[in-house]
Amino acid sequence: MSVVAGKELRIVGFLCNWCSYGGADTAGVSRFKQPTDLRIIKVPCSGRVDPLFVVRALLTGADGVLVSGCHPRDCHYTDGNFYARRRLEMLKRLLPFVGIDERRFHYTWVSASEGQKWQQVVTDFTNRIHQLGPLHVKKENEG
Amino acid sequence: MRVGVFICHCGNNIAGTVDVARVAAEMRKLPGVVYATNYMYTCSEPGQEEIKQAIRKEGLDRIVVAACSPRMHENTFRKTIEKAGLNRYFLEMANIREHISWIGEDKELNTNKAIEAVKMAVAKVMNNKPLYSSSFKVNKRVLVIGGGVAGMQAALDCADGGLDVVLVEKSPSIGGMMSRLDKTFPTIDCSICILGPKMVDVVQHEKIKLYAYSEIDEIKGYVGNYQIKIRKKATYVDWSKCTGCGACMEKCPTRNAYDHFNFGVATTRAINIPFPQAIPKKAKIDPEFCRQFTKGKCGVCAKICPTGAINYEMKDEIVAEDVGAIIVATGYGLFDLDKFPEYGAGRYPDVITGIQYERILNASGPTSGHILRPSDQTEPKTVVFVSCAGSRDKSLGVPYCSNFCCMYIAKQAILTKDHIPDSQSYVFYMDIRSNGKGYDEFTRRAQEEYGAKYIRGRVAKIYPKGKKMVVRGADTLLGTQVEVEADLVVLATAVISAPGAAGMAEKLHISYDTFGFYVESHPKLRPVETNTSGVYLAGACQGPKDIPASVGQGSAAASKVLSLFSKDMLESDPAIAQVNINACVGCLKCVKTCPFQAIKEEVLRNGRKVAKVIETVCAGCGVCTSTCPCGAIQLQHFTDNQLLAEVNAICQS
Amino acid sequence: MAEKEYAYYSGCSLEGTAKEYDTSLRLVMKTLGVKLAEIPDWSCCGSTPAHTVDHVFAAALAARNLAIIEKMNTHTVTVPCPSCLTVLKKAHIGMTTDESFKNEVNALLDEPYEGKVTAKSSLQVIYEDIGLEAIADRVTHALPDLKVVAYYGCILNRPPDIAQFDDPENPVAMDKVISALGIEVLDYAFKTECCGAAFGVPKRAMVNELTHKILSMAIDVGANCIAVACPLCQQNLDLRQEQVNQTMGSSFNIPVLYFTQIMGLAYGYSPDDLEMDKLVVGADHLIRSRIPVEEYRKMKEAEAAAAKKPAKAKEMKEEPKETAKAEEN
Amino acid sequence: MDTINLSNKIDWEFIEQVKEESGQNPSLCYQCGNCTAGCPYTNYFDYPVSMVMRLLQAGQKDTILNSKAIWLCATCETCTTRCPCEIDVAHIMDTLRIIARREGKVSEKDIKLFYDSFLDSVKQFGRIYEVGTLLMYNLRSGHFLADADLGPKVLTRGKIHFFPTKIKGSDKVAQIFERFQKKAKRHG
Repeated sequence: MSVVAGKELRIVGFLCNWCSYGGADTAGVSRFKQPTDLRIIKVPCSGRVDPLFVVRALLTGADGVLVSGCHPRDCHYTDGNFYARRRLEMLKRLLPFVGIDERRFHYTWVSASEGQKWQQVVTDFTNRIHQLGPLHVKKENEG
Repeated sequence: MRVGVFICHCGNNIAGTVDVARVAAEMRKLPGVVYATNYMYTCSEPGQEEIKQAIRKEGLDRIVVAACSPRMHENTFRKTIEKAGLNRYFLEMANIREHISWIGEDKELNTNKAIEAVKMAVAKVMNNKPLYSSSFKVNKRVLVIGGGVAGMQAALDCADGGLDVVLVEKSPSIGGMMSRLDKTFPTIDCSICILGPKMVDVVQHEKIKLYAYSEIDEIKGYVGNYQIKIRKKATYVDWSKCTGCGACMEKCPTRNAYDHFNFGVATTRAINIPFPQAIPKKAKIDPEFCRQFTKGKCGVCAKICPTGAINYEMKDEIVAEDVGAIIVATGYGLFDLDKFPEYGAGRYPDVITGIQYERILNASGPTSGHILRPSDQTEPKTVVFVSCAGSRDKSLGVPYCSNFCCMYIAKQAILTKDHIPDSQSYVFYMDIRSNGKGYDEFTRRAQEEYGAKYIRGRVAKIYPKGKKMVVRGADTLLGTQVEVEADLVVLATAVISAPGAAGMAEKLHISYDTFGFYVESHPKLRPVETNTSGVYLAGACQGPKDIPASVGQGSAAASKVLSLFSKDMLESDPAIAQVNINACVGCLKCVKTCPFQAIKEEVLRNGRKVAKVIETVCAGCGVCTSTCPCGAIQLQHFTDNQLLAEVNAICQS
Repeated sequence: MAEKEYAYYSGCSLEGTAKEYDTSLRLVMKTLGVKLAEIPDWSCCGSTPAHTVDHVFAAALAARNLAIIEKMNTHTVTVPCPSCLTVLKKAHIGMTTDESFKNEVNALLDEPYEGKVTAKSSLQVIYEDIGLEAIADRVTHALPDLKVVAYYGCILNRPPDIAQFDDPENPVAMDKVISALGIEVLDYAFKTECCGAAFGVPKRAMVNELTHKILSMAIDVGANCIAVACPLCQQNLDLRQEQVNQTMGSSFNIPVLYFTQIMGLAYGYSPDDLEMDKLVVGADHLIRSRIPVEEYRKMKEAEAAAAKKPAKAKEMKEEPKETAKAEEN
Repeated sequence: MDTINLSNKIDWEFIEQVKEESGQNPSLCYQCGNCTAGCPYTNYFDYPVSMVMRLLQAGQKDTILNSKAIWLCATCETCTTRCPCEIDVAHIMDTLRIIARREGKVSEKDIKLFYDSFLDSVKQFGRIYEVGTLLMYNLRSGHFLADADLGPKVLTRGKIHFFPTKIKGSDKVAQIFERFQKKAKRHG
């Protein structure tokens, strides 16, 4: 059942604990409405996100993956997000080689106070994935 | 493995848009889940009791609580299961409130999303390992950054509580903004009269070590063990010899140095003591203006100084201090006139800021307390105050209220009438915000007793006409344009974050908002804590605040530090990186990427090189884990297995 | 200097009541090495009246011209009239930021506009693209009697998102251009106060009152000449000056020159070349003292030398003497 | 002023219409009065700009469309430039004029006539024919001698052409008018 067929697609989000997870909380506390497709996995820092997680998710059933961390220079761990940026930028270039549209992967920076920005990020990315359509057509027909 | 799942209704907060009973029912179908229930308020005492009983009755060994954000109650539930005999890391939370019930409108979609969120938590908790904290010693010294009223209060409270305090102030004197104010609302107390003694207390306290005219260069370490580098900026005066006699200042031939203390209302000498009550009362050379520096010759002060304290060769000096906690009290900044081209952008000398007017009102200010306008040093008979100059102005990037301007404008209107009985004040305002004790009565007094004319509307333009400044605004209550021919115009300019606030936050690893104000841990319940343990906030660095609120926060931050230091040992967070030496190939990529230099090379007895984590230094970011090519270094509680279990729970169902 | 080329959208006024703006601008641009390319068969931008009918319709009248310019060699158009400029820019910005608006507008046109044109006011071209240094380099004559205030009018710099030029509250481009000519410019608080614009015809009394304020302020700060960059402003301030005097009981007699006329004077063009005769309030008395810069410099040097001899060293006394001399001239 | 019954006299549709046609959100206005303070025409308006914004927030359609204010606005953009809430107030005024014109509610007949004369010239010749515009306006408005005092000043200085310049593509310009009118009719 996973996602509600026809209404939702499968989007996985990796959020750093200090900024973006807090930003998503702030959006919630402020009741900023968002599409429901996103499933959030909390990580301590966006630098913890192994590009392989992203590839694994996209290859096994996700239609889109979003990574969000602290703003550059505002990282709780000094520069964990710089490592994230470097790795994820590389990943973006590699995705087409495994047959995945790079637009299905997005990384961004949202701080704990930016509830409104979070709402925007989720809405825009979800819309983008819906425009691109499902990545795993076969599987969905089976399910 | 016996997982128990507890779904919270949170009253209607969750149950209103998520079918909690269905979530629980679905969870019972999951392999490994032996118990699932839903409850009105899981965080309440009976709610926690139910978890404990279920652990005992059902023999549960892993717990998932689906409720609010873990940032809210993870600690609560960790303690709960610990009391029932489980390791605290056998808990996972699914955030079905902030991330689901509050943001989605469709109950069907929300319920499905909640089911998945709990599934992910179940998948993760089944991969959790017990983790145990170790303890480490605390350095019971505290660093206070900023010597304004909030920082001073924090320093004094900590010192009175028996702690050694290091107080760092970037200006030549402590006292901050409050030392510049003339009187304080709503009592019209003399500001320096109530602050001065406190300043003396600070400098005389044997537990407080004061670094004035100094800045924080570097902060390293973690709660309990910080290493600080402080830059003592060159004053070109040996403060151990300077007696503050002021002879140098009197004889200095440079009379046009910018007067930072007076916000440029007057000029000062190139060597100066900022104000009579300055603490420390020591002279300092401003090399931007000093002829010895700009022209290479002068030396008057060196000749005149009776103690030979002048040293033109002085350099910045770096000193190290070790502390266990930090209180940040760096205060605020103010919009400058250049932000207001429609008000002349500083071209008109008789359009000034509120803080400049404080200096003009002040007895120790450049006009000795006589209100004289800057252009021609005459007494203004008509004074116009413009509130919200930049505040609540989205177009200038300040959508927020500056908090205390309404009050100080009322105070300045009252003082103007006191100084010049035949004067008339006009106040342009949008709303009067006077919500403190005795505050509203005070703004009424300004109007009722002191005859200040309050005009509801904004000012669109200020321009000179002869010797007058014409202030053109609106009276929205009358629905007309109004004009006042003023002698002096005072703008209540917006409160902004202190210059350099963002850079300081980056050194401290604390968060700041879009405006540069520091973010507290919880807006209601943890107002002086930050998300970095051991770092606390006080005063206007967190947002515009008046004196009582700043003082209150200074004391609050001090009490937090005192309670932190009430133990000799602190417990470390065990969620740090761990090396599996059997898998480590010794490439040491992790050593290079670790932002904290927490990994070092270790040579095993068989001569093999491997990575080793220094437990007390590791902060738990996990950059090493995603760097390691063979999965040998794993951040505990966020291992590859744990995170992939979550990915699989979403993608492969 | 390599020759710069711009499409030139003069607008209707510069064919009629503001002919002298057109003439002087062309001369100045020639001096500055700027080529103005005629826009074949341009039509009226629609101005304010079209904006009271419909947003799409108004944009279409403007976009017809943008579409023509798009087919020319240069895609940058310079527009002397602020009203035309705003209308053209609004149409351009509306069509390049909103796809459906663009389609609606293009549906009214024969040739669609794709959004490639950059419009700049003529003042902006002179100030930014040519620059103060080049402006000063071409000066041949000094105008020692002129005390100018620059009046920008309301929409040359407003709203900032559309105008994208200079400061909306205290613009300085015209001040700096005229200063670069060696002419005295006075600070003026009413640079952007509205003169009443096109209401001159239907709401004459109102315009007279507004114009009165602007003229009074110019006199108050000691100006003897107002520089403008807008045909409507010029018309309201100059043509209606006598109306103002009659209705408001004032006695203004202050010439209102296009800034390009002032530039032309500094570049040595004759008043006839610059069609100074088209001004209602004449400026002859101010121009009479015009003198080649070389001579002016020598004269000043002689004056300074003469002033120094009797009053030794004291700098303070030099100033009043100088101004006194200047007044004698 | 009469009591406005806010339960049933707020024209929500009108608020939505203005929102959509102008692309501006009137709810952003917090009534600071900066627009009124800076507006050169406040003294001539029946409702100052901030009050027009307030009337709009309150959905008072008739009062707004019948007001003189919306026609006396010269789009000088001072309000838009200074609005702390970043509302394009001048554009809202523009939109209100368009709606008023569409609904045949024009309180300032002279201004509309002047605009119409102007547009007629554009339609006929492709450009503005200043003498014709003025004459046409004078005829229609009944102000036969409006600005007659300026006539000699303008004419003796050769500032004005007696005969219109007709551009080659004037029919193309006229087509813009026609297409627009057709479209407007289609949409009722």
